[in-house]
This record gives sequence, C-alpha cells and structure tokens, in this order.
Amino acid sequence: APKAEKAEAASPKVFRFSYASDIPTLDPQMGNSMPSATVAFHIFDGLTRMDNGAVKPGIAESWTVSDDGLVYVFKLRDAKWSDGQPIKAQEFEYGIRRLMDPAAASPYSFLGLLIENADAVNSGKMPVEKLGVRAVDDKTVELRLAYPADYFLGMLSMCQFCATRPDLVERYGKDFAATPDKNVYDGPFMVKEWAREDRMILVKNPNYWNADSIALDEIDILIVPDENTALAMFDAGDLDLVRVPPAFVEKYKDRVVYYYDGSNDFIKLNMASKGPLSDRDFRLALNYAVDRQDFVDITTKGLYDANPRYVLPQVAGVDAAYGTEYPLPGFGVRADVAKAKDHLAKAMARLGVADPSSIEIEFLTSDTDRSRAQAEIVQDQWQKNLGIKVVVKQVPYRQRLDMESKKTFETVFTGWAPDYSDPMTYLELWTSDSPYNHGSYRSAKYDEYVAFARKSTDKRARMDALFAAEKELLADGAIVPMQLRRESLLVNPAFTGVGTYFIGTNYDLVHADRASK
Amino acid sequence: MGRYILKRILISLATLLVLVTVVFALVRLMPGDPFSSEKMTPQVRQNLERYYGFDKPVLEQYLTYMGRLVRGDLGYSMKYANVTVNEIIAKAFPYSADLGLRALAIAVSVGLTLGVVSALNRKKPIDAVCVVVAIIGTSIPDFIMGYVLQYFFGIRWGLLPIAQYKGFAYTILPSVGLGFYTLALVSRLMRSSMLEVVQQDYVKTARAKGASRFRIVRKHMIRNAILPIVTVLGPITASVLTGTFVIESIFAIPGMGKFYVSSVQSLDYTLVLGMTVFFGAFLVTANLIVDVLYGIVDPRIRVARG
Amino acid sequence: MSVAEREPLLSVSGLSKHFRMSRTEVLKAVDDVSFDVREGETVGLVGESGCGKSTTGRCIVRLHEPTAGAVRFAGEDVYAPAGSRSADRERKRRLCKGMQMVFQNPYSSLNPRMTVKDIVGEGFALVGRLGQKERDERIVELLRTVGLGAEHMSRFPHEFSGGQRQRIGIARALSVDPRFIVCDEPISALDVSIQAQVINMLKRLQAERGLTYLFVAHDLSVVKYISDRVIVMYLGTVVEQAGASELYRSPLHPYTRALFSAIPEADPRVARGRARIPLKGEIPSPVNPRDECRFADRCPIAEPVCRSRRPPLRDMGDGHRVACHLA
Amino acid sequence: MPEAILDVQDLSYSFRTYGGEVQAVRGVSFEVMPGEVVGIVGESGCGKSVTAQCALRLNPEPPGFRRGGRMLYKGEDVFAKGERELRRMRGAEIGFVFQDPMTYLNPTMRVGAQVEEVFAGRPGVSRREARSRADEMLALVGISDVARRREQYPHELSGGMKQRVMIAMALVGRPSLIIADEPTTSLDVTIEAQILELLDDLRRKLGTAIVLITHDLGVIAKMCDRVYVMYGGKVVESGGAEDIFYRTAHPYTAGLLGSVARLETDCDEELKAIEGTPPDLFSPPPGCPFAARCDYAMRVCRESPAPEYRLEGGHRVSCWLRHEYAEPVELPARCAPEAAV
Amino acid sequence: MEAIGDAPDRSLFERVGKDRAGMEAIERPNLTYWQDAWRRLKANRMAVFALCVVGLYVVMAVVGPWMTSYSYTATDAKATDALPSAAHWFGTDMLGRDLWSRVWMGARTSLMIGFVATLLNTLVGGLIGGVAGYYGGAVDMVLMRVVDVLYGIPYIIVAILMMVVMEPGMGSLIVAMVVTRWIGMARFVRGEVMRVKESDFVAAARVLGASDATILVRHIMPNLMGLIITNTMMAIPNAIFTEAFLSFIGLGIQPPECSWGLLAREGSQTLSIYPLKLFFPAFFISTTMLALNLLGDGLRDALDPRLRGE
Ligand SMILES: Nc1ncnc2c1ncn2[C@@H]1O[C@H](COP(=O)(O)OP(=O)(O)OP(=O)(O)O)[C@@H](O)[C@H]1O
Ligand SMILES: Nc1ncnc2c1ncn2[C@@H]1O[C@H](COP(=O)(O)OP(=O)(O)OP(=O)(O)O)[C@@H](O)[C@H]1O
Ligand SMILES: [Mg+2]
Ligand SMILES: [Mg+2]
Repeated sequence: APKAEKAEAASPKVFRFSYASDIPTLDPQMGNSMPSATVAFHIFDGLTRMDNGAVKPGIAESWTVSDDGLVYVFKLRDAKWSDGQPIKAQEFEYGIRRLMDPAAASPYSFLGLLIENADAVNSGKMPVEKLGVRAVDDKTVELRLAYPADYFLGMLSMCQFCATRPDLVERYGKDFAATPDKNVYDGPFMVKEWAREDRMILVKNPNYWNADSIALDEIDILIVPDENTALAMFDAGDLDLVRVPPAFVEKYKDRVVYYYDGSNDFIKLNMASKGPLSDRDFRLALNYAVDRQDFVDITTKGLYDANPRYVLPQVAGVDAAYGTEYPLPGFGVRADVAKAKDHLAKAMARLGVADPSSIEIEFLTSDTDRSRAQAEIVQDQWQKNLGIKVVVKQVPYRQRLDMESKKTFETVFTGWAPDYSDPMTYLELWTSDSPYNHGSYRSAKYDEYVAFARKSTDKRARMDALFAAEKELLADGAIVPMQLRRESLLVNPAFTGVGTYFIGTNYDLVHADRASK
Repeated sequence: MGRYILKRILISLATLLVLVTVVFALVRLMPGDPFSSEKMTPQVRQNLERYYGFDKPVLEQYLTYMGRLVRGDLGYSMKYANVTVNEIIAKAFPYSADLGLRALAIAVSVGLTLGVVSALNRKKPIDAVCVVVAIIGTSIPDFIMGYVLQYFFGIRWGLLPIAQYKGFAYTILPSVGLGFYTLALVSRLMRSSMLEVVQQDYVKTARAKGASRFRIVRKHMIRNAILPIVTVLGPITASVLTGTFVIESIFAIPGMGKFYVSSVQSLDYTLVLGMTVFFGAFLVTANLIVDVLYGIVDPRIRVARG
Repeated sequence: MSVAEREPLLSVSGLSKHFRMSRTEVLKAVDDVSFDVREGETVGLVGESGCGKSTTGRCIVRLHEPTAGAVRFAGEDVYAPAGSRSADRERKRRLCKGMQMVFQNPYSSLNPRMTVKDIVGEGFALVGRLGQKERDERIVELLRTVGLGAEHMSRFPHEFSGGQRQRIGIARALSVDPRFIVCDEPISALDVSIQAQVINMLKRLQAERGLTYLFVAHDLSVVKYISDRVIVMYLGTVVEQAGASELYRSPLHPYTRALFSAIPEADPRVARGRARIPLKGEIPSPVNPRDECRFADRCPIAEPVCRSRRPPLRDMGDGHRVACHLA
Repeated sequence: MPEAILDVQDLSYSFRTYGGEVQAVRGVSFEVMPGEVVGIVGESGCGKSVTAQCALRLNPEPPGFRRGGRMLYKGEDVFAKGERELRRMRGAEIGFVFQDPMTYLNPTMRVGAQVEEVFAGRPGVSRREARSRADEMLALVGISDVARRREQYPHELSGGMKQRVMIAMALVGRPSLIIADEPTTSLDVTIEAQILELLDDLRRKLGTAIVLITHDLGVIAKMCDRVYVMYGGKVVESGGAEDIFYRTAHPYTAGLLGSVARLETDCDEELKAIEGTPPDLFSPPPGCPFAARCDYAMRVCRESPAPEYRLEGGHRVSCWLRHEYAEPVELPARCAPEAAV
Repeated sequence: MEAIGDAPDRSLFERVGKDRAGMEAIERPNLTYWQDAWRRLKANRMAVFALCVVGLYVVMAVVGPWMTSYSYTATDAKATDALPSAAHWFGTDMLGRDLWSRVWMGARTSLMIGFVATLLNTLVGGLIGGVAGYYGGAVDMVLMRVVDVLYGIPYIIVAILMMVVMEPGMGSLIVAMVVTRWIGMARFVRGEVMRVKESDFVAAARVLGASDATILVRHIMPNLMGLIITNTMMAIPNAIFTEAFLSFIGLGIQPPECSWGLLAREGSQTLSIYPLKLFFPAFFISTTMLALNLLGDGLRDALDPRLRGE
C-alpha cells in the first residue's frame, strides 16, 4: 500500500551497535582508543579520508607531495563546521600543533613524531610554532616531515590530525568536547546525545560537504558491557551489528561476516631477564613448542588465524598486500616438537641445565577471561612439549602494562594494533631505541634494516628491507607470534554498505544504508 | 536528639576524612598508573603527568585534592577525559538508586512477608518452602542469578527485555536479580527474629487480652521483630543503592557499580576517590538514618540517648 | 575483749559511686555511705531494689572503682595507689584472699562452660601451687562442706538446681579461705524451702570458720534472723543502722518503720491484724537527686525541713544511728 | 452454695519436648467461687503457672496438650472451646496478671494503647469508649496523671507502676475472675504491699474472684480465703487459710511453713530446711512426689500416689500418713494451733 | 477420718524417711556442653544431612581429581565443550579440559578459601573484637572508627594491592579477604563480649583474682564459641562468593588453578549453548551454601544455651 511505503520512507534510518564500555573521549587530539577513533571517523573529516583502505580526499580537495617525500601541501575545499562556520587552514594548523603540544598532553602524540621537529616540540625543547605544519592561507595547509612516509596520507585521516576550533578550546578549556554541545563537527555525522556508559547518538550532519552521499539518519551506540547480552540483544532485534564471541561462532557460522581488526597477538620475551630467555635457542624452542593452530582452535574455536610470522599480511606492500608479495612460512602453524626439543637441548647445554623441569619461566597475562584461557593453553603446551615449568601470573591490565614498561616480566602475552597500513607500524617496535622494545631485543642488523626503510624513497628496496627485518626478528626468536584477530560480525541483513577495516576504525557506516523493500 | 545527630555527623566527617586519606594513599600504591597503555612513550607519559599535576610532590597533590574536596569538587576523571567525577556520579547515581530502591522494595516487602509467614507456620510445609527460597536466595551468586534470569525470562521465553533500563518492563529482571539476595537475607533474619518474638512474654499478654491472632502479629510481633532487621538494612541499603557491578554489567545499566569497578581497574585516581567519598558518605548517612529509625521503632533507645 | 572494741575488719567511709548517664545526668547509686564491719559478725544490708546495696558490695570487693570515699580492709586501704606494679599485684592477691563474694543469681554467676571442679578450683591460683591430687582433694572437701559430693565434680552448672548452684557459688568463695564474704542476696532467687538450706549453711560456716559477712538482702525477716547488725539503705544513702534486735524493736526512721510494717507475714492472723503504714507514690529515680532527704517525697510525716537539706546520720546512743531530721 | 466459676477436675497437662514428655500438671482439682480469693502456693516449677494458664488456654500448643481431666469455666469446658470463643473469654471473662511487668508489657507500645487493646475487635465498644474506660481503670489502679502516663512507654514507668498497668489491663474488661500469677514477686516489699492492697480493694469494689499464685506464704496469709498447696504437679493439700496455717496436714506444707524465717524466729534456732530438691517432671516419681524429701516417708509413699483425705471443713490432704495403717505423727506445729482458736 | 483408697499390705507403711540418694540425684546423663550440643545436632535431620553433604564434598575435593585419568590442566583441541560422556563424566570445558576433575579441583580452592579465610577472619576479628569489647573506652572507640574506615575502602583495591605485595594466588586472596572482612566478626564479637563481660560469673572470677587474660580466654570466649561457630559457618559462603566475584572481574585464582566461582563464571558465558557447564559448578556452589546454611542453623539451635535440656 502506498501509505505504508510513505511511512517506511519517512521513518528515520537508524543503525544501532554496541560497545562494551564507554567512548573515553571525543576530543580529537585526546583519543587513544578504537571506540574513540571509530566515533571520530564518523563525526570528523580529516584532510584525507580512508575509504576501505584507499585514501580519498577529505576536507582537502587536492594535495601535492614534494619529490623527496617530505613536504605536503593541501588545498582545502569550501566546507563548513556543523555550526555553519567555514573550515579554515589555521584550524588544521592548530589541531596538529595541539597534538604535539606538551601542555595539551595528548596521549597519542607519538603519531605525529614523523613531522618535522615534532620530537623536540613534544618534549618541550622547541616552541610549537617550530612544528612542521603551517597554514599558508585560509585554504592551504603545508606539512613537512622528518623522513619520507608513504602512509602519511592515510594517517592524516585520523582524528588526531583533524581541524580543531581554537575558539572552542579556549572557551571550554578542560570541558572542551565533554558534551555534544561543547564541540562542532565537520564529519558526516554529529553527536546529538551522550550519556556516559549508557549510549551515544549520532545524527546526520547537514553541513557535511558530502552530506548527499550519506544515507543513514542516525547511529545509536549503546554501551553493553557483557558480550552475551549484546548478542542476545541482536537476536532480539535491539542491535543491528554485533561482534560474535568465539564460542558462538559455530552457531551463527552461516551468517557471520569475518574481518581482521589488525591486532596481532604475540608473546613478548624479556631477553634482559636473568632466566634462560637470553638464549636464542631457548627462545626458538619456545617458538616451535607452541601449536598455534591448536591455540586458535581452542581459544577462539578457530575463528582467529594462527600466525606463524609477525607482520599482518593484509597491510599494504608495494603493489599488493604485503603478505602476498612477501610470503613467509615462519614457525609454522603446528608445533614442531622435534625441532623444539633440539633447540632446547642446545640451550640447556649452554645453560648447563640437565633436567628441563628445573627450568621455570613466568608467564604474565592480564585479567580477562580470554587472557586466562590463552595463558592456560600456552602453559599447557610449553609444559607438555618442552617439559619445562611455566608459572602463570595473572594481574590487572594496568599492572601488566606497568610490569612490561618496567621490564619486570619474563614472558607476557601481548599484542599490537596498527596505526597505519605499512609493515613499519609493527616493525618499528623492535629497534634498539624504540620505547616499546620491552623485551630488550638488540640486533644491529635489524636496526640497520629499519633505519634504511625509514630513509629510503625507493618503495621496493624499502619493502625488501622491512621483510629482511621481519625475518631477522623471527630468526632471533625475539617474540613468539601467536595469532591474528579475525573477528566475526553479525549485521542486520536489512542494511547494506556496512564496512570494516583494520586500521583506525572498527566500523565504517558512511556508506551504510537500509535497503528499502 | 539534635545534639546527638550533630555529634554523629561530626564523627562521620572525621571518619570520611581518614577514609579519603587512606584510599588516597592506597591508590597511589597500586601498580601502574592511569596513563599506561600499550602505546605509551616516556615523553607522552611525562606530558600527561605534568598535565594532571602528578609531577608535584604527593603531599601537595593530596592537599590540593582535599582543598577541592572541601568545596565539594571531586575533580576531573582521568579515564573519562573532560568529565568531572561530580558529573559522573550525578548521572550514574539515579540509575543505581532507582534500581536499588526497586530491589530493596521487593526484597523488604517480600522478604518480611516470607519471614513472617514462615515463622508463624513453623514446621509446616509453607515454612519449609519459605526457608528453601531464603536459602536458595543466599546460595546463588548474583552473576549466576543475573544470567539465569536474563536467559530464561529475556532470551528463552522473551517475556521481558534482555537489557538496558528504559521503562518499567526493563527494571523487573535487574531489580529481582539484585534484590533476591537481600530478599533471602531479610526473610531469614525476619524469620529468626519472629521466632524469638513469638516466645516473648508480651505476646502471651496480648493473647490473654483476647487480641486476635492477626492483631497480635501486626501490633506486637512484627514491630518488635523488625528491630534487628533495621540495623542490617543500613549497610545493605548503602551497598544496594550505590550499585552492584555484576547486575549492572549483565543488564547494561549505566549505574555506579560499573564506574566503581572500572575506576579501580583503570586506576582512575580521582574517580576512585570520588566514588569512595560518595560511598562512604552514603554509608555513614544510611547508618545515621538507621539509628534514627531505630529510635522511632524502639522507644527504649530514644530515651537512653537523651 | 568485747566485739565492739576491736578494730573493724572492714571500714567503709564516705563511699560514693556515681554512674554518668549522659552529659547532664548522674545516677548516684551510692552516695556518701559509711559503716564498719567487725571481725566475726554479720552485718545485714537491706533496702528496696535499686537502692545501691549491690553497688556498695561491689565497691568493697573492688568490682567497681568508687567515685569517692575509702574502703579499708584489715587496716589496709583497698583503693590507695600502690607503689609499684608488683606491689599492686601482691595487694590484689592479698585482698582477693581476704574478701570474697557470693552472687545473687545462681544461674548467671556460674560459667556454664566450666565444670564444677574448674569453677571451685579457680581460686587455687591465689592460694599457691597445688598438685593435681591435692587440688582434687581440696575440691572434694569444699564440696562436702557445702553438702555436695565428689560425684558432682565433673558436672556442669546447668545440671544443678538453684540451691545446689548457690552452694557451688559458696564453695567457690570459700576456696581461697577468705575472712570476709559479701553475700549479695544469696537467697533471693531461690525457692522458699531451699532458702533455708542456704541460710543454715551460711550460719554453720560462720560458726566453723569464724567468717564475717556483709549480708545483702531485701527479705527483712531473713536479715533479722542472720544479722548481728543491720544497715537500712534508701536510694543510695544509709537511713538507719543499729543492732538487729534493737532496730526491729524500735525502728526510728519512718522508712524503716514502713518497711517493717509491709513485711508479708506468713501467718494469716498476724498478717490481717497488722496495720500497714501507708506509703504514697513510687520509688523516685536516683538520677540527679536533690539535696534533701531522699525519702521526703514518700514520707508520711515529712516537714519542710526535710526538703531543705539532707539529714546527717546521727547516733541515737548504743550504736543506733539514724538519718532523719525528725527522729 | 453458689456454682463455682472455675472448676478444675483432675486436670493433667503435659509438654512434648526433645527429651520426652514433661508432665507439668498431674491430676489437679480445685474450684474458685465467685468473689473469693484462692491462693495457690508451691515451689518453682511445680506447675502453678501451667495450671492457671489452662484457664485461658495460654500454654503454647503444641508442645503442650491436655492429658486428661476437665477445666470448667462457668460450667463450660474450656478445652472444648474454639479459638474464637476463647478470645471472647480472654480479658472479658478472665483477666490475667503476669509476674514480670518488665517482660509482659510490649516495649514498643504505649501503655494506654496496651490497656485499650482489651477492647480491640470487641463488638459494641467504640474506640472512644475503650479509651475512656481504659483511662478510668488506670486512675482506679492508682496511676496519677493518666493523660500523660497513658502516652508513655513501659520503660518510662517504674516497676510498681508497670504492675499497676498490668492490673488495669486485667480488670478493664470487667472479668468475673482474675488470675494473678505471682503479681508481686518482682517488686519491693513496700510496693508489694501497695499492690496487694490494691488487688484486695478492687476485689471488694468490683466483686471479682481472684486466683493468686505465689510461692510467698506471707502473701497467701494476707490475702487468701482458701489455699491450694501444689508440689510436683499435684495438689497436696487444700483448705481454708486457717486450716493450712494452723492445722497443717501435709509434711510438705509443714516443711514450707517451717523453713521461712519470721521476725520472731530466734537467731539461735536453726531454720527447718527441707533438704533436697523437687522432682524432675520429666520422670516424676511413681508415688508421692514429696516422698524423697519427707521425714515421715513410708515405703508406700514411694510406690503409689497418696489418696485424698477429706478432713473437716473442706480441708483436704493427699498423704498416706492419714491412712489407718500409718503410724500417726504430730507435724511440727506452726503457731498456736487449735488452742488459739 | 475416712480413707478413700485402701492399701493391702501393712508392711508398706513401714517408716523409711528421706531418700537422701534420690533427692539430690541428677536424673539427666552427665554430658559436657559439646556432647550435649552434638546430641542435639544429631537430632536435627536437616543439619545431619547438611553435614554429610559438606563432608562428601570435602572428601571429593581430595579424591575427586584422581578418580579420572584426565588432568585438570590438560587441554584437548579435539574435545572442547563436550557433553558428559563415559570418558568425561561432566563433559569438558572450552579448552577441552575434563570438567569432573576441574570441578573437584575447584572444590579444593573454593572450600579452602571458604574455610581458611573464614577461620582467619574469626581469629583476627575475634581477637580484636574481644579486646575492644573487653576493655571498652578509648580502645573501643578507636577500633570502631577503624572499622568505619575499613568498611569504606573499596575491596578490590585491597585485593589488587595484596596481589602486588604477595604472589598473586590463593594466599593473596585469602589475606585480602581477611584484611577487609575481619571487621564483621570483630563487630559481632565485640558486642557479645560486652554482653558477657557484665555477667556475674565474670565478676566472680575477678573477685577470685583472675587476670584479664584469664577472664577473656577462660570465661568470656568459651561462652561465645557457639555464636562464633554459627557465625563462622554462615560466613563461609560469603568467602566463597567473594572469590567468585573476584573471578568475575579477573582478580580470582591464578591459572591453571580453578575454583567453583571461576567455573561458574566460565559456564555463564555460554549459558545458552552449553548450559551444563554452568549447571555443574552452580549446583555445587548452591548445595554447599545450602548445606552450610542448614548446618549453621542447626548449630545455632544446638549451641544455644537457652535450648539446653530440651
Ligand atoms: N554499671 C552500672 N551502670 C549504670 N547504672 C548502674 C550500674 N550498676 C548499677 N546501676 C544503678 O545503680 C543503682 C543501684 O543498683 P544496685 O544494683 O546497687 O541496687 P540493689 O540495691 O542491689 O538492687 P537489687 O535489690 O535490685 O539488687 C540502680 O539504679 C542501678 O540501675
Ligand atoms: N512451654 C513449655 N514447654 C516445656 N515445658 C514447660 C513449658 N512450660 C512449662 N513447662 C514445664 O512445666 C513445669 C511447670 O511449670 P510452671 O511454669 O507451671 O511452674 P510454676 O509452678 O509456675 O513455677 P514458677 O514458680 O517458677 O513460676 C516446669 O517443669 C516447666 O519446665
Ligand atoms: Mg543487687
Ligand atoms: Mg510460674
């Protein structure tokens, strides 16, 4: 009936999904979590915008890159904030300076360290004005890098590099962006309501420069701490998208959509610790003694991918995905007990130990259900395959991080999420001077490969060097790679165009639409 | 009475002060800090510490905090950037209070009834039923209770909403889940208290006066039996009203319990302290109210205090 | 040497015990009480419930620290500060050996979780080290003294009747071989037929061991029967004090007189024939008493002077003292 | 002779407990005539209270139950009555004064309300009327300033005052019988005298019969027309007050009288204590309950219960010494015996 | 004079006088307090049943894990979330571990925590409460304020701190429980001590020259034993619950150990697909609580001095 159709068309298109805990902040420069980034992706527009892995123009209409890959000049289009004011180049300058300004204390400022003088500015040795960002005029932004980086254009889509209104930051001070009305938005959506630990409602931003391409009227983000509850709510029609806990994947296997969220879990080994971990053979023994396939089969019902190497294969290579261009069998997905025993024997000979059971290592992990299960499997496998003793130490998350950074652990189950689509985002962790190198991995060769890749403007040579670094890291058994997180989603079939990506945002609803019958 | 209450309030304030100090010290002793994250560099950490004033001596931080506290300002949360603890409590407490009051109402009304009924029918089948209900209530951890209620009433039979808190139907499962333990506790206490009262001499006097059974129960037994329950209701009320983590997580209710646990887990110093102050003040007030109530229910107490 | 001339075994002077009820209220349970007890005699202490009899007794055996006044036992000040810790301990030992107490309620004064043997034997620590066998012998001997037997040693208090329990309590008091016993209403909680057993026994023990008693009671007939001298208390104060027969023959204080006239006499003809001196009203509260004769409110013969100040205890000759303006 | 208002015939009453059956009352008979004061004496635990409470069925049932016998109130067996009839009787027909006003008054209820409660749920008595009758009665029992006192709680009253409230409560329904179970035991002598006088006074004014339970012979002597002496769940002797005191026929009564110290008792003479303790009602002795403690006990006393002998003037005694085979004994005389009359 | 009954035999009327043996005889058997309590407990069928259940669980906690050949830590990728079978009597968990052995290993932990934590609580709380109640005054005042403060300290802070100070595990859990929970017992004991210390038998002991320690230990404490034991019984479930709650927020027992609380928590995650995984631990938790509660009730009745002789 025509009447019903009309009603259908008139009813707003609302998409609902949930997070387990609240979005910590919507201040573009202060965000440092995936939920913050995801919401920011929808309410802010960077100079560029990522669209399913491809860099597309955002507020910048066009840009040029210098030949040495160090100077970027962006031309802004005539776009408006949600309050109707035009977006100006100075606001980008302000936002990026704010990211690096030590007084603003952005927890994610290290992202911008590739910008000229960023390090000195961030540590307070230089004034922010010296940062390599400049508003040439109202519509032109110039950025200078410390070293060339292909992935920089993609990074610029992240909210940390977004335009920020100085007048509002001044007016609201600490309260800037604390509530929906204390900030303005230049993305496809804007925040209408935000009840802490309860829900956030985003509505279409009529002032978005590309508003016509946006089909959804509203996005509801509900806070549902318990993933079972969320799943039940999806089944009851209260949610349109839900992550399926591994235990339930079997039940929904015909309907789920899989995607990699980019996270890569591995066991960090503290090579500076007193125990046998300083021994390369011992580390290799640990590597060969884990059965990665069993591990993912048990902990996630085979949902996650066993990962025999380090870098996520999906990140960009030169022309195709890195994994396709540079395949690597790594340690294999199955345990190789013979090899493991072999390495162990060598290590024991060097350590002067006769009985493997006299070797005891501590396995640190944090306090969630899943980390408990993971720890229990690894413990069981190591003990069974090597005959050594493994003591699991489960501590609160913050304590685990503390122990990692203070290097008071032996082995710890940890992971890394990429910040940009390049192997570097994983590999830069393990250089000798990296602040994240909690395992105290020292390899001159590795440092050299990475340093080369930083400088090089030759894409192929650069990528080769990164691959060599990855192989070097694995050959030294510096870490025990475990798995790649392949998540499974259930999406209400009434919606189309719901995207996912492994960097920067969980979900991409910019192109989502409800199919009308 | 006024004097007495004033004195109690002063003592309570002093107690709160000590409590805040102790908790202030304890949270600083916890390993890690509110800024740790997987991607934290030393430089960023330093910037953050300066931003939040953690580069100052601890004593100075303490005095600054106390200074603000006296003015009723609980400070900015760290986990929820840009939000004050006052705001968080103001938003979350109404949910917890609403849920808690419902739970308490169920627990107290049903619990008292069950207790009275079973005491009056001692050693009869109805007593056994009440006792079993009471014991089951105190025998099942709240998280099992919550999941089971949600599974059967929400998911399996679809009778009630699964989660969230936006209307009467939504409140039923969480308040039952939350109140069940208290219900069981109240009914047990009431039962034993009633059994005690049944043997009291004044009950015999009332019978000798020809009062009806109903009247004896209502006028003589319940009023005297309820005294010991009033005392335990203080702390129970405080903890039920300030939220319980488990039920709030299961039913996705944005109440205090969640903030309370997550503030500790994320080492959000100001939020932990703010929650502690709030909970402490609440507890103290609840106890004070209970004391006053006690005086109303039991005239003997009133005089003793002068 | 006559009894009167000897130095008193116990001397209570100006004893007061006040309990603070709140900031403004003081309960004067005992207020300026003085009396002597001579070796070998029995002094009866009578008065209405709550008049401070037990409190007086408890102050004497050091269960309450008095607010004011002194208690001297065998020439020694019970509450004077001791020189040192060891001196204090030594004095405590000496006093505990000298003075004992028998309690009013035989049900609450025996620890329900201890056997008779342990209860009676507890005081032996004061007497000095005893061997296991010797100890048991002493206990049996004590139990025999109070009319119980060795077979009762391993039993618990709840297995005994009230009278038997009271006898256990007496055996306990006797275990340290004291010279002086405060008997705080030892028979009030007992049945009539049992009361006589206990009284007879107390009398016999006194004769055998030369004990001295302060006998607290509210049954005037019993007090007269057992005491040499009687002290009458009213609301924390002593109103009259005299030899037993003298007091009963010619009571001087109006309260004593009313008290005697109210004794229920177990003889219908006497009981119905006797005219009671009517007392009005109820016993007033001992909280914040005014400085006047405490009996004035209920006194049938009160005059304005009675309300003006508290009457002192005056000696009317022959050791008969009375605190009444009008006597 | 008018009809007895309370007529108890061979009543036995027991309690079932963990340890077995407590035979609290074992064949008790007595009667109360209108307007008279009947005393029941005996040691603690001999069944006085249980017997009295049977009149209003106040014993907890279970565990209590009637073993045998009857209890007739105005000719009707109270054990045949339903709860409703009993309720109509309580307070209105029989008033009860309990021993300890401390525990028998509800601590959380104002005393005025407690007195008024007697009329609660009674047809034909409005609240107003109940109130004014309660006030009247409170004034009658000697409470001054009724308007203020009625609003107080029991703990704000003195012991004597509380006992007066108890008495007002028992009397306010104008019952024809008051059972006073040790009404003065917890009070002082001067207050006790006041209360006893009050009871006597009220009886005279209102014509109520009184059953006075006590173990104080002094109280009996002062108040009672007729006396029942109970021992071990049985009535061992009964009769007019003079019979009991001056023509004592049972060794227990004699012992009881002999053991109280009296003002004229000489200090040098020993009190004649009754040795031993009363029997345990879990397993009462088969014969006379007093046999174990009796100086004159014969073998028969230990084996079979003594029959009741009627002496002159309604004086009765249950004692084998009255049997023709028994060697006659002279019980120790109390005061001046027959000669004094 | 008229005889109503008639006695056939003159010899029965021989005068025998008092029966000295009979009149002071004590009819009831000589039972100590504990024997008497035990007798009364035995008469309470529910309590005996409860005692048997607790006893059975304790025994099973010791021998249960050895009754099957599967270790409670052995994972099996091919047998995850299995239903009960001849091989796995209670089925397996999500890691393919045998639930039977895990349930009884969990029983060890839960019962151990329950009993030890409560016992320590009783000791610490009893001692402190006892002293405060006995001396009263300033000691008492200070203690009660400490109690107020402790009551307000978030429990999980203490639990986390204990994990830092000590090795995380059962020890730190128990200590954390004791640190925060002794106050309940202390409060209770304090009240009771204040009541008992006023009794005459304490006064009597004082008059006999007993020292404070003797009075507290020999006279007061034994008289509170019944109440304390009952209270302790009722507190055991609380300790087990607390551990379960800590497991809920990830602060429970260290892997690969397990507890009933943890198993229930794991089971509750997959309630809708593998209900049995919740059922087993929940059943054992609940029946243990039930049994302890019944036992506590029974003990309260058995140890109540007012019910003596019944
Ligand atoms: N520990 C105490 N605290 C407060 N008041 C007390 C205390 N002990 C006794 N009193 C009060 O002191 C007064 C005298 O009490 P005491 O026990 O000496 O009286 P008594 O003459 O022995 O009475 P009774 O015959 O009832 O034993 C009473 O009013 C009593 O309430
Ligand atoms: N509810 C009951 N359950 C069990 N036994 C009871 C109960 N009530 C009374 N008895 C027992 O019945 C017997 C008689 O008790 P009763 O109260 O009649 O004695 P009494 O003569 O009134 O004594 P007292 O002078 O102490 O009041 C006692 O042995 C008592 O233990
Ligand atoms: Mg006294
Ligand atoms: Mg009685």
